[in-house]
Amino acid sequence: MIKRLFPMPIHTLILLLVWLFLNDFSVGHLILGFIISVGICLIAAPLMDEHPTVKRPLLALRYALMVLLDIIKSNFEVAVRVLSPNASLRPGMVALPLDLEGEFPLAVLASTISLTPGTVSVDFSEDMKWLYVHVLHIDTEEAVIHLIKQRYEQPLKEIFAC
Amino acid sequence: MTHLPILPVLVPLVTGALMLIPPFNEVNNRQRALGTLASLIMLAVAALLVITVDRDGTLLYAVGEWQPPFGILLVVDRLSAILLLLTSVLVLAVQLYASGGDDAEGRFFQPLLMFQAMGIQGAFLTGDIFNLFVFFEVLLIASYGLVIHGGGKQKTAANLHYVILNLAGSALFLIGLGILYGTFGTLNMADMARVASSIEGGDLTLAKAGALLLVIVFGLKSAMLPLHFWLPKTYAASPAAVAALFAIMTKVGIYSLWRVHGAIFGEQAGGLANVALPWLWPLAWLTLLMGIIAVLASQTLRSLAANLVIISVGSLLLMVAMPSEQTTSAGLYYLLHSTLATALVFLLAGMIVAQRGKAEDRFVAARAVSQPLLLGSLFFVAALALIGMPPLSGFIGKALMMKAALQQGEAGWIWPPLLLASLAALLVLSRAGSTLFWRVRDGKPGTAQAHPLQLVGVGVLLLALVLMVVGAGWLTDYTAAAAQGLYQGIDTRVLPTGGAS
Amino acid sequence: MSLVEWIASFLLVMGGVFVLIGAVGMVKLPDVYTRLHAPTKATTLGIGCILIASMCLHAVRGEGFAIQELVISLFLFITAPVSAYMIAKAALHRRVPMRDGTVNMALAEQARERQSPTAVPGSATQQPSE
Amino acid sequence: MLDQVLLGVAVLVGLALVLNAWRLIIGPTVTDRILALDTMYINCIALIILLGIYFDTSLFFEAALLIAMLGFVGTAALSKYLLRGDIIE
Amino acid sequence: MNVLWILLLPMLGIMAPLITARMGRTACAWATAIAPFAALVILLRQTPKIFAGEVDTWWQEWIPSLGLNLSLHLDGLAYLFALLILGIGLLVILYARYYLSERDSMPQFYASLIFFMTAMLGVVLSNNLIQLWLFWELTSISSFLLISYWSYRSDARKGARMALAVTGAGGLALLAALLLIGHVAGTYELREVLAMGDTLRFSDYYPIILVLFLLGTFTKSAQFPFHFWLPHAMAAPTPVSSYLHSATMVKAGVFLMARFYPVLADTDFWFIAVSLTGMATLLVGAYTALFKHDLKGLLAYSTISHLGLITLLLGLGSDLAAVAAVFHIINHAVFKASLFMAAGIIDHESGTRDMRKLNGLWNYMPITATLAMVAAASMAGVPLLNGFLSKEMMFAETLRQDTLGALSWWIPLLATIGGALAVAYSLRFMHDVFFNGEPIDLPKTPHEPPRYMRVPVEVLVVLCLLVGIFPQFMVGDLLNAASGAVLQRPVPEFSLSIWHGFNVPLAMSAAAVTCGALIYINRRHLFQFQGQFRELDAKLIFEGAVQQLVQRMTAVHEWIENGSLQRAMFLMLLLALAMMASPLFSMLAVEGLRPQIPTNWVVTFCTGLLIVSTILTVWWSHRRLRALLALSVVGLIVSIAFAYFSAPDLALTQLSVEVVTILLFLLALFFLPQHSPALDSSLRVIVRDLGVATLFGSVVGTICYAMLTRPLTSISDFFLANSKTGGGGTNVVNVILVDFRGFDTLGEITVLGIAALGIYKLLARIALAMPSADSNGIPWSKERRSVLLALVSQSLLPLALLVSMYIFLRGHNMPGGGFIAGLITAIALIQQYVAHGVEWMKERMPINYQALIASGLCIAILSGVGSWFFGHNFLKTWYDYFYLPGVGKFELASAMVFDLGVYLTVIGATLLILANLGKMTTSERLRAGDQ
Amino acid sequence: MEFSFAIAVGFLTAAGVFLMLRGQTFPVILGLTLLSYATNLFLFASGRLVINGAAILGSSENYTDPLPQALVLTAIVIGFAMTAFVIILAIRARTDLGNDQVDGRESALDISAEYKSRKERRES
Ligand code: NA
Ligand code: NA
Repeated sequence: MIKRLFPMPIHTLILLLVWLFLNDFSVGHLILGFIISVGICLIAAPLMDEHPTVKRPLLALRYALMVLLDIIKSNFEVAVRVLSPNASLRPGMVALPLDLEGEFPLAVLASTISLTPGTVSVDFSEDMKWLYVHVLHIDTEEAVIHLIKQRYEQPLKEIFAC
Repeated sequence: MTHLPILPVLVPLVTGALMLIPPFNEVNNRQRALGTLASLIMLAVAALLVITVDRDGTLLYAVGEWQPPFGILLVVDRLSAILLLLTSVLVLAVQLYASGGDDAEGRFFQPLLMFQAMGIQGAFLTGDIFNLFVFFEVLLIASYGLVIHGGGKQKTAANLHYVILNLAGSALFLIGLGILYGTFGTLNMADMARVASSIEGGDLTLAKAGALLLVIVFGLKSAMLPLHFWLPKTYAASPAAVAALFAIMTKVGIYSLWRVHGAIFGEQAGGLANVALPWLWPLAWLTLLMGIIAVLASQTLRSLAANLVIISVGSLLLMVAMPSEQTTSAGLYYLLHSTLATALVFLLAGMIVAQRGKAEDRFVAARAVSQPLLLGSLFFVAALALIGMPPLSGFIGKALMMKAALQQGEAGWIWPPLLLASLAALLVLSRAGSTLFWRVRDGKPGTAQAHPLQLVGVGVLLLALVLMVVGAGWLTDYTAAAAQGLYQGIDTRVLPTGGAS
Repeated sequence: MSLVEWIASFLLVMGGVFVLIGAVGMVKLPDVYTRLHAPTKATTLGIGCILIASMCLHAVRGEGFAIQELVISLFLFITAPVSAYMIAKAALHRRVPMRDGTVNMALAEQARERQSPTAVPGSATQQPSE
Repeated sequence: MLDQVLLGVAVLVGLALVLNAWRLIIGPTVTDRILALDTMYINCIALIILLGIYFDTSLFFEAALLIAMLGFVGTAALSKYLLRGDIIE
Repeated sequence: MNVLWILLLPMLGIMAPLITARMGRTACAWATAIAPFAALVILLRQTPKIFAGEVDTWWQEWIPSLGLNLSLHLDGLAYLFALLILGIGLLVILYARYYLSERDSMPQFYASLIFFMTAMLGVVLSNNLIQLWLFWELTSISSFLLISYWSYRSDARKGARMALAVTGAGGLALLAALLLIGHVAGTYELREVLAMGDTLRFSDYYPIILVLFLLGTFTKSAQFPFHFWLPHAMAAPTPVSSYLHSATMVKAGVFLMARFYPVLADTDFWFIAVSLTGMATLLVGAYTALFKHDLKGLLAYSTISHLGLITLLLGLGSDLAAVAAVFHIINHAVFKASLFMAAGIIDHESGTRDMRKLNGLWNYMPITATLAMVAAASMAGVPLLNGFLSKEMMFAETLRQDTLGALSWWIPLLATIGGALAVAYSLRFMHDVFFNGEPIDLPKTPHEPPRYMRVPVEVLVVLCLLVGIFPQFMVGDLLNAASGAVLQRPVPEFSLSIWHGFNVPLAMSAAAVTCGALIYINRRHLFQFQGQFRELDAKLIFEGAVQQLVQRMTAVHEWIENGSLQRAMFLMLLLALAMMASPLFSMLAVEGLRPQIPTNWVVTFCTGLLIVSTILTVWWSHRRLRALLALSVVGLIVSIAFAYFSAPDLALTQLSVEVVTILLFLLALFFLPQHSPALDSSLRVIVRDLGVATLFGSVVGTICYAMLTRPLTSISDFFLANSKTGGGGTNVVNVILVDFRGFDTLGEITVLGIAALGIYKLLARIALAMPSADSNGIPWSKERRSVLLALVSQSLLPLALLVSMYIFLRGHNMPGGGFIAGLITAIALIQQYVAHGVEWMKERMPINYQALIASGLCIAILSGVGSWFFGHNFLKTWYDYFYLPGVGKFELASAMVFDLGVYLTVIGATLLILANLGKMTTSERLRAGDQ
Repeated sequence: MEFSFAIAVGFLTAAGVFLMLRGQTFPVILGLTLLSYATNLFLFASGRLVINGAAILGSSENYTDPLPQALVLTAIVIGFAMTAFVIILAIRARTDLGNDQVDGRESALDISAEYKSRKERRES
């Protein structure tokens, strides 16, 4: 019953939170937001595929903050790259072997890569075992792969417990 | 009863919407019955409105109860009431005709018909110039959908031109409305008529430009030369029932010219008085001339009927171009007549095409129609009506217009084309009739029979034409009163004294 | 000017500069793949700065604690990588050439076909032959 | 002071818009142009937020929010068009 | 009142043959005859009153504003004509019973005949000008039906069409004339008009009235040069000819001239125009008749000639001439009807009408021959027959006129020549048919006709004799009454006797007979002479002329309407440009006095960007995807402009519409050709278009600037003042949309819904041509679903829906509303379609979008209709504030329900449009993709 | 500011008009879109330009004229419906008529080009 009424409890919660962000934190909006969030989830549920859920929320939060900082950091790097002469650039493609499994965790990984220092996810291989990444400036390929695997893939594996 | 004025919009809208959901969403007798019921209700409402308005004077209905000029005001005066009646007669005839099977040749015929009726009736009802734009768009988009009913290259090609020209027309309409709001500061037509005389200076120049742009817009709808190019193709390509319904589309343009350029930019409008006339006059005259040429050049019955529409438009535009109570009254009578008569011909053409095999309605020797006596007699009657020969109402309309022109001292300009137009119609229609029904190639006639409902639809139009003759005395008195009402304007007591503008 | 306004001003300038840098990168960088980096990062951050500034200012100006702008950032952070991903895919698909001297240029064709790389990455064979 | 800062930042963003437009014009590939358009959408968000600050109003928020949402839809569709031709299949 | 029945009975009688169609031919004929017979009885009962000079009238108001009333009168002239119409009509009915064959449709014939009879009676009985015209036209129409009775014959069709065209054209001229007469006279009642002769004759309109009037009458009465249609009307069955060309149809023109004699005659113009035309017709008709080998052809031209004679008499302008004209109308009707019937009998019994084959019929049908020869003698003007009398009167009158001055003697001379020709062709009719050796190659062996077929001829021939011998007794009173009606003043003394002593007219008659005989005897020379000239077939010439006209007009028409949209568009825009610009030339200063907003750098950037992207859109219009990108920038900047100029709602709407439009454009790009030439027209056309476009743009820009810089006082203060108090919302734009002008919005969402339906129709049974590769020849990617796109789109959906709810709910007070929210929801769903495909979506979200549209519309309508139950008008809104503990104050408004309708309609329409296009292509792609 | 606005409207109109006069459906639809931008801006201008005066009660001191905004909103929606229809109609026309010419027949230029190429093929 509860499962049928709240098919996506986490989503419902997030939506409620966003609703309160959008409006204000008042009792009225709490009630209204709750109704709307539940309603939306009921409508959207059939359109959602099953995904592995976050098993370790705290770790996820830490991961998010880390990515945020990386974004800021990466931006300064990119700014420097952009402003320095093109000749000093050494762009390149990297094929990243994946240990992570599941579409959703992989999507998060790919997004993270795109948002962080000098890398943009280009495409997965068909078997989802490789992620092609375009790098703005490659010093060594191994360093790039290592960094991504250590810094992002590993925590994601833990978060989604896979 | 107090809500009578809004029913011509609501009844078709609700019916159209109902026809999209079960149990009415399939093309079957249930949907058709609903359509007929709605058409009959519209007819009753329109008749009631005509009677009421003729007895009690203009009815006003403030939608949302907002006092005009702030809210949208529906105005049922004699002019709009009679046009509503005309529309509902036409819709009933077309609905019945199409229910004979033509509506099943594609989807959504019946709902689109209802929406089209809503658009037309809304345009006749509204007293607000922007709302007029909205209803124009409603009737246009519905007509876009209807033209392609049944499918086929010809329809697609014709529709493309029709749609694109009208979209450009809509853009001009909006620019015109922008200018008018930007100078008048109001949208209610009665209020605009009140404000018009006080506009001066640079605003006057701008307002003139806006008023003239609207001439283009209404001219496009009414197929005034050189904006008429869409008409022959579209009418000739459309399915019979749609073409018949379209007989009133041009009249919406004429009506708007009366409403806007007759009443707002009419005699009382100070610097804006009769601003459109110097343009309308020659264009109307040329339209009539073009109609004559086109009628003589017609090779099929449907294109002939379409070109006869241009003649009727030219005649009507001439009446518009000589604004007076007589010309308007005469024009109004002729408008009613020509709409019904053209619709009749289009419906007939549909039946002829269905029975004549590959030759369709081309003026060539071909196999005989399977119901020669029936269709032949109907054609004969319709042709008389179109030419303007007695005993059907055409001659009354023609004579009224000639008389009105004479009273305006313009007979020298107007009679020759009017008479020539009749002569051309006579020449071509007699040729057309004798070819279609008498020049029969050997071989067995087809077996296609007109559906009884199709005949009922035709009968409705015929009956209306006959009633127009029998009741011509009452009707011409009515049209005269309608014309008088148009130029008197709406009772300004309903408008706020002082007001915001 | 209050402290908040100073901070906001700083953030605004930062934001503006980052947005501009993103645009400069768009014009200056040599191929579409490198140009992808500029907007996905610089511009996103620039917007982020401006949004935070806006939040701060709205807060001080007494409209209460309005953090609506966070929702915009949320959207941007979720969508920017996908936009980049889609554009990159499209560029690969259309065989938009990479700048001469791009490392592992051959991988582009494999990425386009969505195959696994034919050789272990990082080996010398993958180095472009310059 | 804040107003001057705002105007200055707006000019920076405007300049960014012009640069992006330049990329849109010169291409050379259609992906460059799509990228430029996508970036212009984002620049416009910045512009609108600045406007909101300048006029001290939150009325522009929805517009910014919408651009953020819709710019993505546009870019995705354009890229999908390049990839598959048919965007809704 | 009696006069009404005379008209009404035949009118009702039209039904008789149709009702009795199945009862056999004789019954049908009898039934048909009842109504005219009854009418004739009523008419005859009026005789004493008519002869006493009384006029029976009947009046009923019909269309006062047109001056058209149902108004009938029966005076002497009307009586005479009614008598002829009904009397000869009855004889024709009897005759036709035997003439028509089994395969001819008798009811159709009789119905048309009675229709015609009614029309004719209407013409003569009308006491209202327009009503008269009405019946006049009906005679044209009904005669068309009669002439084309054998419609399978080409000559019948063409003859009928020609008759209709000529008489129809004349009818239009007559209408003009009658309207003018009514205008000048100030009344359309005939009897009142007849008393206003001087008013009309001295009116400025008189010449034009006369010309138009004579055009009408001359065409109807087959006067030269409009006579050509009449011989071709002979394609009709002979009963028709004998009716139309003796007593009725062609006499209508003569009747009308007689009718308007008091008001239009008695001027030199009348004399010249009418008498000379009559004379010319008399001669041309008589001369041509001589050469016709066809019996009916001879009679046809003889008819023309006699009509010319009557016209000549009316033209002479003297009262006695008018009397003679009336007399000849009677006589001609009697002898010509019998002659046609006789010709019909000959045709019927011998199978031909060719006088070269018909010889010596005296031996085969002596009675018919006798009858025909008596009638022909009357036609020739032989004494003791009626024709002689009126011809003598005519000769006498020609001697009395002097308008031509010294040349006046021409008229009697020419009249005598006409008389001689008449004698000649009458002789030919008699001698060539009944004597002159033995018949040649007749299809049938001739014999006497059935007994009753001859009766009508006998009656008429007896009348010829009786009138010829006892004129005063037979027609004296009738002639007096009719002439009195024509003249509208006392009839001058006239003497109807066979013998007036030896006088000039008698000499003229003698000369005519002598010369006629001489001409006939020496006809060989004349035939040889005439043989040099190619015989002109008026039918061919007329048909040719009509075809020429049609071809010319078709050429002109095709030249003007070449089916090019570009031309139509060009002309429309050019006209719009001219009309819009024309007032601007009188504008003193473009810039007005309204204070302007100072500009700044960012605005300049954006304006520049807008202009550049606009130009790029044009520049790249053949590089389609690029143009689309440029167009997107334009849309983006327009949205920003809306936001900047204080229109957040517009910005939101523009933005969301923009995206959906781009999606649609992309779909279009996929299915439209990928390449198009850089120059789609010649350089000249492009320069021309550029010129017009530039002018158009500058005019619109100028008007825009002029408008922007002028102050405006508008009704908007009301909205600002009443939005909160009256509409319960602080977003005035939204309150206008859902409340003040909610009706507009209702129309607007209807448009959207209809568009979706129309698009659905457009996509029915479409066979889409799908390119297998893009414009660069690169085959499309094989990957249907991109993981990242699919996932992110999925996760964004709830968020997007939340945003749409947010925008929907606050729309009444803040920027937003149902429309924008609906579009956002729709876009969010479309994004799922883009990311996952149609099949996937259809499985998981089986929504009937057209039902969604319908329910949206219904909700919107219901929110409006709801107010009826509270005694308010449609769309009258309601709102109120409520308080809930813990929640606080909140507002509920009926406008929100309306907005919900908008919301649902928008979703339904947008998705119906896009998802359906997707659905169409999916099946195609599955087939194409597998290859 | 008014001047810039008017210039922009003028440019949009001119571009729209020019494209409307083209012979293929796609440019014509582009032209219609540009023209509808122009008309929307023009209609909007009828309420005159006001900055920082959105017609949200309580948000500022001088409000802009809300009525033209409502009108433009209606016009945008209607324009959207019409554009959608005409785009699909263009697709339909292309399918039915075999080309994307507004008149359904290949333009004179195309025909002459085709003629030329056919001639060249014959000669080679
Ligand atoms: Na698809
Ligand atoms: Na002979």
